Amino acid sequence: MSRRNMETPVSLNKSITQRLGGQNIVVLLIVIGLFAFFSAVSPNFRRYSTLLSILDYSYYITLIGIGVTFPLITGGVDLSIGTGLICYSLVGGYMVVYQGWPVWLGMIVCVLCGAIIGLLNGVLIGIMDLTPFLATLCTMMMTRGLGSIFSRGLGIPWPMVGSEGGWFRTIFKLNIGDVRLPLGFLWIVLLVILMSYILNHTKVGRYILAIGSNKEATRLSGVNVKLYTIIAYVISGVFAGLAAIAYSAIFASVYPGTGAGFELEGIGGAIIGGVSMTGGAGSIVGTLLGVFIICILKTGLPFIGLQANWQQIITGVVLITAVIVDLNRQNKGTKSITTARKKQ
Amino acid sequence: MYQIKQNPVVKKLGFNRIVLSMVLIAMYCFFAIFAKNFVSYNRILSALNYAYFLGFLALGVTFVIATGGIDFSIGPVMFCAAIMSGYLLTHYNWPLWICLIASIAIGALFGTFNGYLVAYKNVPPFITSMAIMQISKGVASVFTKAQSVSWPQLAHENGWYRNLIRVRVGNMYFPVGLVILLITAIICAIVLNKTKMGRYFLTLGSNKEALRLSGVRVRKWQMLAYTICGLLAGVAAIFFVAAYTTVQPGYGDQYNNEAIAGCVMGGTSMAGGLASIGGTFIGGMIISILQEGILAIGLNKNYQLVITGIIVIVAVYLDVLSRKRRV
Amino acid sequence: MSKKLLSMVICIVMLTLLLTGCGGPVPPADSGSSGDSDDLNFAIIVKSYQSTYWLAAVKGATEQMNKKGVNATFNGPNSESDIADQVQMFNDAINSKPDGIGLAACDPSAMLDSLQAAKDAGIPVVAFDSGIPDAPAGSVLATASTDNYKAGVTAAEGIWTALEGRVKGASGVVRIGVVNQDATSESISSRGLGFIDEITTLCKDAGKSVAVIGNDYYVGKAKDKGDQASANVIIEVRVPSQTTTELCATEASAILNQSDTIGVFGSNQVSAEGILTANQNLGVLGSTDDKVIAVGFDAGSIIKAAVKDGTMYGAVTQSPLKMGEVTIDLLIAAAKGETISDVDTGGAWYNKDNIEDPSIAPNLYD
Amino acid sequence: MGEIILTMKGIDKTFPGVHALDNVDFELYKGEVHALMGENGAGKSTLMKVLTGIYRKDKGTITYEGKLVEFTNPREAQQAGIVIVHQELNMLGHLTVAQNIFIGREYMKGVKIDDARMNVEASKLFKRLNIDIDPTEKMSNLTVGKQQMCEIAKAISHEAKIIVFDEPSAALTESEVDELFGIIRDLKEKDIGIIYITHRMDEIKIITDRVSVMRDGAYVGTLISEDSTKNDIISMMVGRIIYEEPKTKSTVAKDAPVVLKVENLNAGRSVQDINFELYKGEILGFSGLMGSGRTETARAIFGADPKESGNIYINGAKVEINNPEDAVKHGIGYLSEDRKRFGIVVRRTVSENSTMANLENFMKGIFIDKKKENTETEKYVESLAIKTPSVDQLVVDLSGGNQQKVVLTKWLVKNCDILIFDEPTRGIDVGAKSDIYKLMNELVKEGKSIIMISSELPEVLRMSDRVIVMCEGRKSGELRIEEATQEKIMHLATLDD
Repeated sequence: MSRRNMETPVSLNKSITQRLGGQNIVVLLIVIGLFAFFSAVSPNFRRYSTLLSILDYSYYITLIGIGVTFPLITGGVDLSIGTGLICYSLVGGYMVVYQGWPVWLGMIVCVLCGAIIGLLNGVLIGIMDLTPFLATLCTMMMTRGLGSIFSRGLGIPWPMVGSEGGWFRTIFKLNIGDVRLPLGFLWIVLLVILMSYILNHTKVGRYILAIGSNKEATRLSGVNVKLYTIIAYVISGVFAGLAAIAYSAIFASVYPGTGAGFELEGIGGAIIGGVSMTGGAGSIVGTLLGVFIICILKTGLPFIGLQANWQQIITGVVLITAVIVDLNRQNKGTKSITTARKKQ
Repeated sequence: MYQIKQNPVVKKLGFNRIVLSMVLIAMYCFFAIFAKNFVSYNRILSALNYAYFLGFLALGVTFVIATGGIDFSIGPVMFCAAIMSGYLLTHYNWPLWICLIASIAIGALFGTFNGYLVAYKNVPPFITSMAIMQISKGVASVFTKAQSVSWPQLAHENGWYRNLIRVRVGNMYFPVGLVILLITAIICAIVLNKTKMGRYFLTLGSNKEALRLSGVRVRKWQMLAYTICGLLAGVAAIFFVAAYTTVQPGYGDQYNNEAIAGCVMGGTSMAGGLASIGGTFIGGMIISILQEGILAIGLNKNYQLVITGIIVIVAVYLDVLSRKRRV
Repeated sequence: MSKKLLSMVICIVMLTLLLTGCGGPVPPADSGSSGDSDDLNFAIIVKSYQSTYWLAAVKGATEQMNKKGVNATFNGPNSESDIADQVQMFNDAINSKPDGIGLAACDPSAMLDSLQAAKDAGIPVVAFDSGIPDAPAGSVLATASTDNYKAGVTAAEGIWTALEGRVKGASGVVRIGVVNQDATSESISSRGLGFIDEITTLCKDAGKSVAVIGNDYYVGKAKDKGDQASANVIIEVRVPSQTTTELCATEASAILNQSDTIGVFGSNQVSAEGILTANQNLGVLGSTDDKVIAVGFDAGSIIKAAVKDGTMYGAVTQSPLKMGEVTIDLLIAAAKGETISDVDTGGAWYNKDNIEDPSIAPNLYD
Repeated sequence: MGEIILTMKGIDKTFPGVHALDNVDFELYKGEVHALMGENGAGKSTLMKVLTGIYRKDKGTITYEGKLVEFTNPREAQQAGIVIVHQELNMLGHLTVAQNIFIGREYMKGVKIDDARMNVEASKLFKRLNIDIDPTEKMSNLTVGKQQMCEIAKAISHEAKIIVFDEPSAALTESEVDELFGIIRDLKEKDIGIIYITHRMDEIKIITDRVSVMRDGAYVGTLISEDSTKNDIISMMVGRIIYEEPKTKSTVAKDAPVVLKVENLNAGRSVQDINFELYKGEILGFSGLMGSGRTETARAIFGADPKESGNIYINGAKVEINNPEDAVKHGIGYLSEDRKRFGIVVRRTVSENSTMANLENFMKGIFIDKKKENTETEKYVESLAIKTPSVDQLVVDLSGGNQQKVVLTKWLVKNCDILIFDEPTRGIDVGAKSDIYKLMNELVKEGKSIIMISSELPEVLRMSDRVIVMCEGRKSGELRIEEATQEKIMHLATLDD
């Protein structure tokens, strides 16, 4: 016992900086900086209710961000999460509102639909060898169409708090007297912990990281690459399903034809958070922070009086800047490695 | 099967393109049988309205995909070009021809910016497109104060640009746009297959580093592919307004998907290095006929999206299979 | 070869799944009636099915259709912003040669060419919900719509009943917000302008100075945009960059979060719902003097519930049912060659007191 | 010699269009190092892939430890104790060393991967093999040699009974090769059967017991290593005897002018203060160990990588070379060591590859003159004996040697005066090799000058007129061919060891 303790966890001795990763610290600082900036500029931003709003509007993006981190780490991408989210919410909501299904069943339908589309993506990419970009572009178009087809083009008003089935909205926000608790944040934190654990300490995560690092080598190590590729996309799909629930719970109604663009926020957040575009590296905490940058910009810019159209420009510029800064940093850090690799 | 593929005529035309044309014809026949009043000249004209701008977008993105990149900001860029030049026309009373050039220039500008980031800053094309998409939407919206822009009608002053898609000859319409699209496609095909630029694009898509070490200034050419793509998005903008006159800021995403789908359907490989302009042209037509036919049998646009998705999956999968067999 | 087969099989399975599992064609009242009379066929194109407003219009039309024994097909794009899609649908309708077309145009000017084509083909067109001002002469025979500017004025008058005292009694600057889903659609922007102009007038009558700020388009179009520095009442207009719920909610949050806000107007169903979403965190809406007064537009289960429990002070409804009925009537008349003229289907103020009124309730769709 | 552990009999494997293995027999004893040799494409790797379950065989039997076996995937083979150390490093750069070693068979604690235990086990393993590597280090931070050691450690950790080494020494420095041989001898002691694929003739005698030769997918025969000569093996491999005799005298004219002069060239750690001159009609050999900076020097001269300082003179005039474009303009051609990555464009045709560097000369107005392009390419296809059905063939369909000739064609078409050949014969078969040697000699006769980087000393001695040896980023010596020997070069290459 004692001997083992002596030899083992080197990792335990690592400083917190190392464990969190340099990038995460930088992103965290940016989050704090943005928050401070908006608070300084706009007094209204400083309120608790604003924080609540930011959290509210961040849940669904955070969820798809966490989900899409997995395909990104395998070196792929999942574009179908945005339109998919709306599609699942429409299907689930249609069942609840027009078919009288109980809300919990509708929620399960959301997640299930997500899992099915995720599975479809996984099969197209893992087994049929389609380019991830293309395969998910197709499912993106398909989910956009399917959601509308299913709901007959109708917008779906999920039950409100107070009406029958409205309890599901309290999953994300609980009002005790006058105090509003952002319960959703708790779930997000729990999910982040859970998914971080899965990514770093279980076979699923390890193999997904390995596939992103070197797919062929992973295959030759006897890992069922197809299976774990599929799992990555199923995770992404399931999280899009969870995001569908979050979206339905926060916003009054869900309308078909929307949802395109969410995937960019999720993927953009993940990449700002340090997921490598070529796969193999990334962290869930990083994604969470990256998504937060986007959400703060989205919610914060209206507060300093900017019209909506400026937000789009600024978000675009921030994304490019983040990636260029990251590329430069990587170039400095890994020059020796790339030359080492050239020799192989 | 093999024998058919080796037939010199088939080889010349390209097996995939022949299959694709047959799909197009089969689709037309299908709708002719199942949709009421489908077979008419007006239907074809109506389908062509959609095919014009989609065709230009798809032709443009073919160049980028040939270099192994991707540009899915083309839809919003097209809208941005149409909105800004339209605003110059309607609010600042610029001459029409300058506005048309402005539209193309705006497209080319966004394309160049995109290409600059990809080629000189090494930002993955996927990310730059994402950002450019946001920026182009925002710019258009800021420029017009979030207003939609309506280009003038044919009968009005400055309305002649609408003749670019069709001209009334007696009682019939002559589809000028089709002629222009065809000529553009032929030029694109020549550029891609017969000129230095096209050769470099394709080589770049297959092995960028090898081309660089052959003493070719790859960054310049890589950027140029995006410029051409943006330029054609600017042209597409003209044909969009010629068909539909009105454009709104903040939209256009779905046309990316359809343009890329048309391009990939036509046999251009996402991995770069393989591209077929003819295939892209037919792919764009397939999507347009599908769109028209779906409406004609009483379904809506959503079915078109789903079916397009499925067609692309099948087309790409068959391509994956044939490549596997070869290697 | 077997893999090729497999891919085909997968393809077919997906197609069948799509066509069976996901239900048939779009709208509830898709194909015609059981009626047997004149065999008139109409095509009706709505702006979208996104809000239940359109369902109510379709319902009105369907009932009238059954009563009169005519047939109609209904279609509409995915969202009110898919202009090109709607043009394609309209062209398609012309090519199917119906006896008449009912059209709620997403964008009036995009339709002009096609209207000419309809005229050339001899197909009468009746516009509903939104008029088409520049239509080629003789193409649009009549319009059945709400006067949207007037409806905006109605909303302003409605909100004024609650705000009058507070505006007059205010010592500092007060703010009234407007969330417009869209700056591009004619009907929605008219409402916004009607509201802004009327509030401006009312405030001025009350001896206050007014400034309009926010979205440039509305600021530019407002009758009197005033001066922000000296104004007692600020009207802040916010327009989300796209017509989605979450963006409407974000903009609404930005308005509601300001401490001097006393009233807010959402100019259609989506924006009104956005205001309600934003309020979930803030809890500032209500009907009393210490709360922010919210006024919406159109109906739907969520807005209805909010009006009933007082979260939303009131709303303006149009008469989609009537609009549908009138459209069919006009189409039948037009098809028979009779002369027809425009009909104002009207808009009405409702709040929790008159929400059950027989004159109001039928128009409050879910 | 121990008892037989593995017998493969009558193995047959056909890929579409290729009969990759034709009735191959192979047998391996316990505690034996059995070399497998043959030209590229002879079927060595395919045979090993059949053995380890990566490919399924069409016909034949595999008897392992007395039982008939049939592995359907690499995992099954691993579990049975047959592992392969691949030619291309199979590292997962983003994971740690320990995580790499135990990939696919992690120690678990419930659902949690027990990384701590894996680190401990890896340390133990390294201690046993006498390798000094930190198991928690990220794989991508290690040198190529260390990465290779990890691969080997990984193979050994499978408790393997048979280990297949697929050209393990290709990426190693001399001292690392010694370490490797030490490990192999250790493994031998433990009665592990070792299959050793290599192209290096010298290694046969040093480390192997027997050598089996394959040619064109068929088994040719097996020799006892001690009793066989190099020529025996080569003649079995190619079916004919090729002599590799050292050049004894420089063929450069006494008064040949300097065509290229490099002065104080610096580019990072791998290129420090390099000075040399290249004469007209000379083949200048660059020797040294892997990682000694030869390739980096070449790339810096060519402008492929940025350089920090230094002057380059061509024909006496100072030139600025900041990118490959400049270099090509000044008549320098560079044939990269990594053909697939830097040389050919696999999805384009032979003629397109050939004219890539010189498209300007094949233009008719703005159009490419396809006819001229093809005629010119056909000329070289013939003179270089490139085996291709037509110039419109995609390069991906050619063999390695022919691909290399296509890259050569590219520079010949460009008519470069200075050619830098980086490992021109790496990974290509003996036949193509001698074709390339012949070509190089013809080129210098025509007055071109060649810098040849090579890891194979016999090649350096056979081709060069002068040899520059590099060590750790510096030029450690320069030898005239008359004085150069393998020993002298090795001595200069390992100065600091």
